[in-house]
Amino acid sequence: MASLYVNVVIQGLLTGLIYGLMALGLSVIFGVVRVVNFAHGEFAVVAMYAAFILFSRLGLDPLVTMLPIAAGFFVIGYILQATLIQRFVGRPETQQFILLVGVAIIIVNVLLMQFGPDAQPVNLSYGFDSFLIGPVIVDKSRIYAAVAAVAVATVLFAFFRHTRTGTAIRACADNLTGAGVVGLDVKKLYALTFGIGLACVGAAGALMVTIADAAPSLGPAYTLLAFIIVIIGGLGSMTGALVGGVLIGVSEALAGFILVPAMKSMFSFALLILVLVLRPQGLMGRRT
Amino acid sequence: MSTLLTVAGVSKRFRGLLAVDRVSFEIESGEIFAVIGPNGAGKTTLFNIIAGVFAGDEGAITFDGERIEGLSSDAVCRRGIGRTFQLVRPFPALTVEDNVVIGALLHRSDVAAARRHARDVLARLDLFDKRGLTASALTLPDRKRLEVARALATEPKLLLLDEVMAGLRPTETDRMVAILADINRERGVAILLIEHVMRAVMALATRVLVLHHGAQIALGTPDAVVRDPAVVESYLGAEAVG
Amino acid sequence: MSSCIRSGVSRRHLLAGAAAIALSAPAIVRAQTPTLKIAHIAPRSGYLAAPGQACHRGALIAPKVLADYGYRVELMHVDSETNVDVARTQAERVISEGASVIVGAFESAATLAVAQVCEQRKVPLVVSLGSAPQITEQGYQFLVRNFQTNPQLLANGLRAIKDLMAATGVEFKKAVYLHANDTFGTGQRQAMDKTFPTAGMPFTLAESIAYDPKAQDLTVEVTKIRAINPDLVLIITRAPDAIKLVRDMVRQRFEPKAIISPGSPGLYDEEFYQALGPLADYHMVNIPWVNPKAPMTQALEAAFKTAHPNNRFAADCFNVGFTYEAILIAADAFKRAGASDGAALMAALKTTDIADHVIIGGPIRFDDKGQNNNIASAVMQNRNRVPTVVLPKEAAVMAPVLPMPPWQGRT
Amino acid sequence: MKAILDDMPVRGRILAAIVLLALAAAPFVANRYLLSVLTLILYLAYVGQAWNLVMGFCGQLSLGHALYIGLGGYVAALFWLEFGVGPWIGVFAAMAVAMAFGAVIAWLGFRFGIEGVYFSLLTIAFAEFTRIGFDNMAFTGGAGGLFIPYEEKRLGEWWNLRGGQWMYYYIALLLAAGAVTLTAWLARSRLGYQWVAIREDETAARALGIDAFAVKMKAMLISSAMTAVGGVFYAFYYNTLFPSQMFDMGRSIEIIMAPIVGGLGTVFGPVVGAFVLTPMGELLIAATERLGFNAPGTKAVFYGAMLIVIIMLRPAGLWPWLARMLGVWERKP
Repeated sequence: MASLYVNVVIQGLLTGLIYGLMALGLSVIFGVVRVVNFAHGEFAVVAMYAAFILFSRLGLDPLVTMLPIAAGFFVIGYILQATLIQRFVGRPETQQFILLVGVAIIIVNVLLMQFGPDAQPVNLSYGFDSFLIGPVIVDKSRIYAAVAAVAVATVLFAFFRHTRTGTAIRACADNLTGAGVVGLDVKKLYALTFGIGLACVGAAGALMVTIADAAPSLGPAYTLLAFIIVIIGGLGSMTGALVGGVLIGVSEALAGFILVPAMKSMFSFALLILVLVLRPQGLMGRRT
Repeated sequence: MSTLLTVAGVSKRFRGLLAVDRVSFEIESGEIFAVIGPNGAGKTTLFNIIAGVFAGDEGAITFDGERIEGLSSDAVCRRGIGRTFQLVRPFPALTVEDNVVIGALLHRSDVAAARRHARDVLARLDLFDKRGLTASALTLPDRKRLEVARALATEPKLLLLDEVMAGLRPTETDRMVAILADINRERGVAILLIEHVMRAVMALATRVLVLHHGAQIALGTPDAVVRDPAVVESYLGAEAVG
Repeated sequence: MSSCIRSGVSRRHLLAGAAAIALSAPAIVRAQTPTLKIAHIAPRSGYLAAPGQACHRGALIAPKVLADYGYRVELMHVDSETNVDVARTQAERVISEGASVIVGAFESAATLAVAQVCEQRKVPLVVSLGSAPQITEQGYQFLVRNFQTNPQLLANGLRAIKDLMAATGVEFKKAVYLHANDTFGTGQRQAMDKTFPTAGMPFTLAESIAYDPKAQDLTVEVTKIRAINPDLVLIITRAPDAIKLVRDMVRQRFEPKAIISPGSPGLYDEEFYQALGPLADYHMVNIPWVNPKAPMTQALEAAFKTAHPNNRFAADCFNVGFTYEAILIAADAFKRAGASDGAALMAALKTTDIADHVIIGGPIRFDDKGQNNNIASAVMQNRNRVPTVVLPKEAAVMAPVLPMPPWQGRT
Repeated sequence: MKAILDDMPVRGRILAAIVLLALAAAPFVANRYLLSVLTLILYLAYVGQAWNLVMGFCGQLSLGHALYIGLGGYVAALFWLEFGVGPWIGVFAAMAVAMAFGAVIAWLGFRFGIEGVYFSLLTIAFAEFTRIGFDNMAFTGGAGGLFIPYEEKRLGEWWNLRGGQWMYYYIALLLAAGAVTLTAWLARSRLGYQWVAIREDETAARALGIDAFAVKMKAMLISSAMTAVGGVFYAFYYNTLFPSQMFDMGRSIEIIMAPIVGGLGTVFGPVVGAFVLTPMGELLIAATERLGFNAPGTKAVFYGAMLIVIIMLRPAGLWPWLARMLGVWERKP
């Protein structure tokens, strides 16, 4: 029985890391640009479809195509921010909300028109395999995807810590006016940031398609999930997003295992309420 | 004259730094009392403690016979202390008049009555003709006056003014000084003034408190204070007398 | 072979015959026969878009197939967007635009919303799919349902498991019941809670587990089932969940003797076959199904192949069959009534008695409440990615395989 | 009523009278389809107005207003089904329950300083939490749904909110008109000014003696109670209640679209928004059908694009711009 608990925790942990990467993108965008990306999950689904197409047409593993997809999403994010979203920076959240809900509706329904309503699978050769470590069974694709997610996050951490652009973006997040004073081109940094945020989503989406099938209607659930993770982990905290992801993954898995699976996401929401009330800056966030 | 506000031994630390160090003074009803000091002397911190933005670490504040330390800012206001903000905070999307109406509604539940009162206050502050403008469209001097008008509309017994002269040209300063003097005289409103502009302090204040590194180094009439050697050395010597 | 029809050569003859009739049907007769305007409402976008679009494919071919049987219908197609507000206003619209009958609406919530409109406007609603018992318990006068209710689906589903055990000699000892916690799944759960204790099944029901249909994966659910270790897993799902479920069972190397759905979609949808390949085989579904041996089914399949070359009739035939049959019922009532006003149509609908149709079961007749109780359930088993009738014997085209072969080594 | 008239020049009063008369006469001229669309519009205008109070006036971005729709609907339906108590009385219980939930959310949010997007997530969390709870609650039928019998013999019983399309239309019209009047009155009241002050600058508002907690709490209580009334209407209009239909996040989003597009913090914004968005959806269905775009989803793509265009061109909403163009609304200086 104990081995089953270990199994459940490991599954939750691995899944949580992948969701954490997706949430990381949201955290970066929200932390810096201060735009609430209500279409975040929908972008992740677009990435899932991109990985699906590259797999079904060219037979490429999403673990590989993750990189070009992330690059492509960076470009999309950069352009989107520079052309459309920049106008809404600093505007009331309600206006950003309508803008991005519009974007989300378009994404969902273009996907529906293009690919139909059916879930689209990426059937990898190892897709049904699992590692047997003692009594614990963990599926291969989940482990690979989680490792890749951690790798992408590590690269991102290094970027923000060790490059000039990275530190500039962090400065921008900490203090907008200060960044403007020292001569940083805020608009360009915003576009870069949105690009990086979407690159995260692109990579995460490509990884997600190895553990879940692409379907047009998944978007809103992912958006909500990303928000919960970011708030729990701490807005603007990069490790917080991963920690939040793992926490949600593990707690949902345990709640589902011990109690009623149908009610497992109640625990995420309860956790969210607790964090908002007791530690509004998030578990890893700094007190402001 | 009776004592309106008593500040007794108030202190406040920020991350170990003593921002306000056992400050004590009293303000009489109808008095104009100024607090001066160089930047970082703890003036605004003291001001915020009185206004209820945050609580002091120790000390007592008594207003109109009632202890008010630790009360929230709205509760402080309801007891009769109006305040302005150093960086003006008008309600940007509202008209000048509606800004003041909101202040006037503190002691009136009828909007029409509040509006009548607001117009009186606006007229006094030279803003009557601009009452239909959106607050965000005002110039800085007008915004400063709007701050005062809004606070005044709550009909306070004590008006806390945080650098309302800063950024004004000399003629505008003189006008503001005249307005404040009128208000003080006609309505008997006591004023606590935090001010850098010595020209205004000298013209208005009956007494002046000088803060330096959080501690009070002098308290007296304006003339006496400016001649105080400690004040001259620490403050007035450093900054040109406006 | 990609078809649920395996009756061999004779089918081709029949098809040829049907095609010949279609070609030779005299044009004059068509011109003289008045046409019935039918609106078909289904969720073609939104959460239930996949089955909704399958229903739509059935509605698209219905006029042509029915024409060959001498029925004249004209269809209006409505997308309810999986949204009751849309279903309701669009029902009002099509009635205002002249629809004499409404067919639909796949989900119970939308069906009940449309039913009210139909009742008030005295336009008959033929429920094609929609299992909530309340649909026929609300006292609606302008409604008939050609679909099983949740209790019927479940009771028939359990009975079919008995038949299955008798036919194969395989005994189940312990079962786990896993169902989606949505409208349909909960309806099936309520039916199970009521039916199972008195059903006299030879196995115990170790646990009933509800899962969140919005859940991103079912790993934990599978682990939970694995901990109980039943030899029979009963599931009520939709296709995306069924895929996740089987995939995680394979990954966690859990192999029950059988995975059977006592009356739900999921295991026979095209996306299930596409996603799982050989692993989609040998699962069973006990639901009403088209009778592969009925001539009308064969005509329907022929029309389907021409109209939708990119879709498989086998995977669509449940939704297509019921949609078509509801349209058939409306057309038949119209033919007998000779008028398209609601009262006349409804009177004719009440006396419906159609012997030749596509779904397995007796003649289509409605009881006082408008429910057709003659719909039988078949046992379908996925064989070589084709849902294949294995029971009852008279409709079966293959013998059931139990227990199912292990995951490993499937090709 | 006076509160609205005060702000209206003669042209505005004439226009308002014409619109109100047209709406009152609509059932006599419009066909049933149009009437059902109008009912939906008025319902959305009503719940939009309820949300407008808490967001448009008081500046608190609640994204979980479906919670009150659901609670209102379920409570009134249960009163009717369990005790035979009609919705005209049940609505008070519905309001009370919704207000209790609203109070808890407001207390947590405002006492612990949860602001902006954080507050939005708090409201979402509560709505979703409650939805899942109802999904699993046996005595309301869980996800299987709760059904109000449609009884032909009761169709004339307006006192039990049983009736045909006309009755629901007029009730929706009454609700929408009532909400507009109430909003206009509140907007010119002391409370309305205090809300706006907090929306504009909470620190400054508190410095003027406004008890922010109490004032925001009042906004949540009024709004949740009003929204619950909308939920009662919705439940008895459709006769079916599913948690996924009543509490869904999609419903929360639907509620807030009309006020934002129409103009937040304005008296007529939610109404204008509803009268633009719902017909836009219907027209897009008709247009895509006529033009032969049969692919499902086409309508939604255009709808999304229209949302983007509207919010880019008229970020403050359509009503302020429209009112200026028509010269029908002014605030006396």
